[in-house]
Amino acid sequence: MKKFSSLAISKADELVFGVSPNPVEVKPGFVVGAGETFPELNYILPHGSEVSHATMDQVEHVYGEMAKGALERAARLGIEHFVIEVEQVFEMTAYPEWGERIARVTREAIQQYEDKGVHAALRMTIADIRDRVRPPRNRTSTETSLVLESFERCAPYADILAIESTGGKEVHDPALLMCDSGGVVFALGELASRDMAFLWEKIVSIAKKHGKIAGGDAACGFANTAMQLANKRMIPTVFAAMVRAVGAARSLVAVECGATGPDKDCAYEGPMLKAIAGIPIAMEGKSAACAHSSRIGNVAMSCCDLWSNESVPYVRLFGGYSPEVCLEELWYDCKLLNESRRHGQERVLRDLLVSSDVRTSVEALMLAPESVIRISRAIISSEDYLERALRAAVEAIAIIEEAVANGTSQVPESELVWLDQMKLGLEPVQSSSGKAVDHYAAFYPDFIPSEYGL
Amino acid sequence: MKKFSSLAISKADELVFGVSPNPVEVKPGFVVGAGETFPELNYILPHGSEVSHATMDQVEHVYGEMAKGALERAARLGIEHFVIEVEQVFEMTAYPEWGERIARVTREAIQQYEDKGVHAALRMTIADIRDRVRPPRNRTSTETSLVLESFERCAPYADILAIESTGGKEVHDPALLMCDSGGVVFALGELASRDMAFLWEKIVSIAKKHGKIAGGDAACGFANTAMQLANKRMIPTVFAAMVRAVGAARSLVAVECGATGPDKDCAYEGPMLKAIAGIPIAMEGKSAACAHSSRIGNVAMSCCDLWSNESVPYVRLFGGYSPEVCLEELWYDCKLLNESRRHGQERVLRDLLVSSDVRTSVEALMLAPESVIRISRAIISSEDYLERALRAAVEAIAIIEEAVANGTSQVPESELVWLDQMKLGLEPVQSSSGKAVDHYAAFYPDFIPSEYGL
Amino acid sequence: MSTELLKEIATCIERGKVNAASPYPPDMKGKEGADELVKKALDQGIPASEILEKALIVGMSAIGQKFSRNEVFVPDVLMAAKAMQAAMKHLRPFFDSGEAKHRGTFIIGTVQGDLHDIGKNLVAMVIEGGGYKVVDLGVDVSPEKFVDAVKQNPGASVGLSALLTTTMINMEKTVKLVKEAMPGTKVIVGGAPLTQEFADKIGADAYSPDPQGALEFLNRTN
Amino acid sequence: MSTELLKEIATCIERGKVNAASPYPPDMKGKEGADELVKKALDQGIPASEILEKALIVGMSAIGQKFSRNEVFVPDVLMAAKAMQAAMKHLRPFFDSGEAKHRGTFIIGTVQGDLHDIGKNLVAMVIEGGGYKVVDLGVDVSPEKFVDAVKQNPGASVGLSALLTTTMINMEKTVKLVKEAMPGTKVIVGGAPLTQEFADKIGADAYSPDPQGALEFLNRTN
Ligand code: B12
Ligand code: B12
Repeated sequence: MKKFSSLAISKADELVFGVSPNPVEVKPGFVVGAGETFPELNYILPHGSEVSHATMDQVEHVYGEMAKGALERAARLGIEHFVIEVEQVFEMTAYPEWGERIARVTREAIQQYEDKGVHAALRMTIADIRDRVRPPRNRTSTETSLVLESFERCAPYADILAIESTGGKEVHDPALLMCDSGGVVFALGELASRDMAFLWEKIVSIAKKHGKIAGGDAACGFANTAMQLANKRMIPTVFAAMVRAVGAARSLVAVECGATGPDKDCAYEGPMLKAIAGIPIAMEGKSAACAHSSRIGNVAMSCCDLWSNESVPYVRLFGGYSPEVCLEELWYDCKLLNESRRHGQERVLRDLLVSSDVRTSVEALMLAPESVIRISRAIISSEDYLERALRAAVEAIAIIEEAVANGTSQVPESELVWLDQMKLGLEPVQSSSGKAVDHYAAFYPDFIPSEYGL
Repeated sequence: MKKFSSLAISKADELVFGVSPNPVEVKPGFVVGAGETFPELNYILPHGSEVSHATMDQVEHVYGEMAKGALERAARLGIEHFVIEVEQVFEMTAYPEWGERIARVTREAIQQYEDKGVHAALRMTIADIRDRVRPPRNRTSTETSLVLESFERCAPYADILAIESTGGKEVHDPALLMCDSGGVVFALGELASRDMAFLWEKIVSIAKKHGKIAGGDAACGFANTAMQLANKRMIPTVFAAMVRAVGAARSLVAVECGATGPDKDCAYEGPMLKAIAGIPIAMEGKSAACAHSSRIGNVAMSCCDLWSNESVPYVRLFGGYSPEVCLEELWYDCKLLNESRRHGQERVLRDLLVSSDVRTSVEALMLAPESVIRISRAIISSEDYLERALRAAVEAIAIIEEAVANGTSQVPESELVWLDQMKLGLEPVQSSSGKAVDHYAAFYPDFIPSEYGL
Repeated sequence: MSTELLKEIATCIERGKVNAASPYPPDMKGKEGADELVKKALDQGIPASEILEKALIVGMSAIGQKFSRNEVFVPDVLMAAKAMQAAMKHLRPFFDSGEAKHRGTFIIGTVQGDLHDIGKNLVAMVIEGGGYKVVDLGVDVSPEKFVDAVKQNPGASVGLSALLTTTMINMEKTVKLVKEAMPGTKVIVGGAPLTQEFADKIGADAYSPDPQGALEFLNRTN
Repeated sequence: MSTELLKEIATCIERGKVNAASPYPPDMKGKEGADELVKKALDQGIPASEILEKALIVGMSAIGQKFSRNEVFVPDVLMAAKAMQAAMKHLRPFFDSGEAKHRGTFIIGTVQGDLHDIGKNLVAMVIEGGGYKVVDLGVDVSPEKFVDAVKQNPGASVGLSALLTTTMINMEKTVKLVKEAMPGTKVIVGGAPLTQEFADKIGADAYSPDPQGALEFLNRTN
């Protein structure tokens, strides 16, 4: 397996929206990362919908309507290229034929609009249902084969394949609530990374077989969860910021297995992947406020190649149904980004996007170009999964401490004590990897080492 | 009554978001137009709600919840200043005590958050229900007194008073559908302007009595309607663009009567009012996609002082209820604008916002700073209501023709013929005002001249 | 040649050329319009029914189709309707009843409490263009007024429009009363905040986001 | 002095100082924790009930209040809970039953098809901290499992969590079956996509957007 030892983008100045060193043609004529930023639209059934044998016809119909509404808006506004992401819900993966029906109906809608000048690409994101078994049997459960079957069945209709895999979550969840930094590093660096290596080798080969693109795998259940908890003031934002950096070390594994991007939007570790591997990335921020509140709404836009709304339930608004509305908003954001590039002002705009958030948020600070390069450098300084996750954590804490010292990012008083706690918490992973397993197996008994090849 | 004979902003370069020559302190310590742009949030009952005696308790409760949700989000994100706009629905004006209850419950919510560092101002926009009678009796109907009573009752709880008055609509609606440019000029220049003079003298004196701010009166039922119709390809966009310019001539009347801004968001003629009278303005654009689609989502931001979402029904999204979500989005937009000013880059950003829309839309072109100055100059070149509306129309058509000739804005083939039609259509108003009345009274018999003092 | 003349009339209808005096469309200025040409056709002995079918309907449906394809705008259709009216003035005496050619009757109005009527007017126009008699009750129409209209026009279908989330609710009562007063009456609802679900919920027979949908519904059910 | 010692214990609980070996919190490193001090207090003859009320509950509610005011974070509360457990180990033998002090029983789980449990776990923690016995059924819990648990814990209240719009719907069935099996059982629902309206619709007794609301509801109804 390929490991990265140098950065594709080594200067902060070169980390900008719309361009990545290794652009990807997601469908003929639609290239991501080659100079333009495009919307990525994600929508989901209305609140309270049921997905079952009894309702599948209706569910399929609604998915068709959602796609067509968005495509019609695109035709009206003159949006030539965008990505539709269908993020499967649980049942669609558990019954792979249901997931296939949704993929098909979406593809059909897309095809109807090709000759109206709208060329949309479809990202199918399979749900990781392996976590349904507790403790999860990530390699040996029926769920594992259902996940892989879902990839197989959806591939023919999709352009991009993706997942947000959950390996390591059984350790990460309690570690997060305890703000146990070592536990987080272990969960992401050791468990999640190993699990992704297992899974992504298979996903990439399915994608290859069907001539489709293996996109990526964001640490949503980890970094995004941390952000949600920090938003609700359940955990300190300094901790959530660190989790994001560590998540990057984990998510790189997909690329090492052959994923080419565009990376998934959901965990904001994309910028590190772009810096390390040069792949184009999807990001979400202010225009994903429909899906969650954040402190990184602008900075998240600063180096995206696809700009996403994460997820909106299908509801009627005055301006149309929610997917159309979200698409229009994303498109305006992209128009501004693209226009700045046309005028050679992209760096000015990028810097404004960055600085408008960084001053008041260390979570935003993690995504500032300089931080991204530093964390990326820390990650590639080791080939060992656990070690590189650890180095990402250490670097993140260092960046935060410097910013606090310089006053460049504000941190609430109540959080300052946590920086020391976080450093203390890393001790158990600072020893060798083998010992770490024993240590955490004692602490978080709810994981099965053999399911991680340990 | 004051008439403007010179421009407060005469150079396109000085027309920028966040600053206006005559800033307004909307509540102590909260000044609009003095360097910062703030969100203006507007929300409304969920689809299918009923406002009646039976439901008023529940309606009031929901309004309280909507305000509190938004204020809570503001507290979390650290949004110190924003405007809440409550746009009354019909029944709240028809039963002024209902409107008063809504104003009161909103004011109470705002007060609860003062010591959490959130200082929100309340704009109460009274519904213009005079139009309920057909043909409307704008001066003599019971509805007229209900509208004024509503202002009186809401003033104690509001910071800013506003309305979107409908005088002239009975002529404007059919003229719009016929794309009768002369009819539009007559409806807005003669009828609407006279009606606003009648109405705004009274609104300003109510505001003065209560020590509140008389905001403004956007040509929503005219220019916004035209845009909606153009979006649906019912009328040409070149026609809708012209209506916007003419609307500015109408809406200036509120300022002449003593309104100080911030102007209302809904019809996008604010930039002309800012240029002519130097008042701060609210604008809406891409982040109002929830309320309607547009082709001016970015350019609309280029000189706003308040940035609004127009209107969102109360629905639950993953990221919280819709008002909170909209507030967060608006705030991120404002952060970017304000950050650019901090770095002296506001003109760069403004120009990007402008050019990203103008290329593909003549409706956007009307809001480009150069166009705004030209139209504003045309308006102040006459003191006669009808004549200045006519000059605005002529200037707008000239601007479009030039842009088409230079290729700076694209216009669909099918619309080009309409530019000549529009010029032809102006003939009847090019003769003297008295004759115009007779001409249009014959053509659009559904208005009562005496209700306009004619 | 009568086919030539009928073609010319169809063009006048499609282009909205009312009469010789009308300045619209500019490129036909001074030429004869629907008014003069229909009279001429009758004088030449072409049967009224042939003029209607081979000229008027041809012209109207041409413009209608262009409108559906977004090639022309509402004013174009309105002008065509005016030309149509001018033409019908001459033909009407030849039919037993002015209504004989109607495919059915459509009662439309904006519901109580709601004053938005642009959308409703467009629907009315398209339905009329589609060959139906339209009874437009205007805005702020109480359920009772709808009931009266239904009683006066047995067999008519009903269209309700609402643009406000606070007036949508008045549709429910209207649908109920109309169906009680005249069971079997088909009711279609529309307006920006409406949805198919809402239509189902309140017991309407159909929902359409646009006038075309309403016309198709009427054509299916009449 | 016994008051001094009780204060010290309260501080250990509040600060999450489990025992002498624990490195948390760093500024108390090496000092004795809840474990040692409670033992000492018992040795000094302070009655178990007094230790519980004047030290443990005092410490827990201090941290609980700080958490409500956003002054501390979940890990602080979790550490306090651990210190509490260490202390209770010594006190439990002195009470007739470990449950004697419970204000009631709360059964909680994430509904069928849904694996999100972070929110549910937080609710469980706060309710436990509030003095209730918590029966946590985990994730992906079928309606039948909830019914079994209710039967095994008569008088218990039930909390349902759902994070997916596609699993919310499973709440309805669960509420129905639970109420059939054990009429009078109070059910509270929560999770990001839920609303009061939805809760009303499916016949739940309450909805709360946060754990505090759930605790208040239990306090009101138990
Ligand atoms: C973390 C997370 C995950 C983790 C779950 C980890 C875990 N152990 O719980 C993982 C990665 C496994 C995951 C998986 C999936 N997820 Co997920 N996930 C999230 C995320 C990012 C955060 C949720 C969270 O923990 N929030 C923090 C906690 C503290 O908040 P909370 O749960 O709301 O709880 C609070 C209150 O609601 C309340 N509460 C909660 N329960 C109860 C109960 C009672 C009785 C009461 C009174 C109160 C109460 O109190 C809590 C504390 O204040 C959300 C995003 C979001 N914006 O919420 C998506 C989200 C919920 N997930 C989503 C999706 C789609 C999925 C997947 C289908 C993704 C996929 N394609 O694989 C799978 C589904 C798996 C399944 N069947 O359940 C969507 C849901 C969309 C939808 N239609 O429903 C969301 C909204 C993300 C998105 N796309 O926008 N997810
Ligand atoms: C124009 C307009 C007005 C004009 C109305 C002029 C007129 N004669 O109709 C004026 C200024 C008077 C006005 C007044 C008000 N309005 Co108004 N208005 C609008 C606006 C800008 C455009 C509506 C429009 O004409 N669209 C164009 C037409 C062609 O589209 P349409 O009506 O949807 O119709 C199409 C379809 O829906 C369908 N259709 C329509 N009816 C039917 C019927 C059938 C049977 C079928 C099959 C199909 C069908 O076909 C049509 C053609 O495709 C909208 C904004 C918006 N985004 O829609 C606000 C809007 C509808 N108004 C709004 C409000 C709040 C009001 C006021 C209360 C404002 C105030 N504070 O005074 C008053 C209420 C007066 C009242 N009681 O009705 C809100 C509604 C919010 C809510 N909760 O409901 C909106 C959404 C604006 C906003 N704030 O976001 N308004």
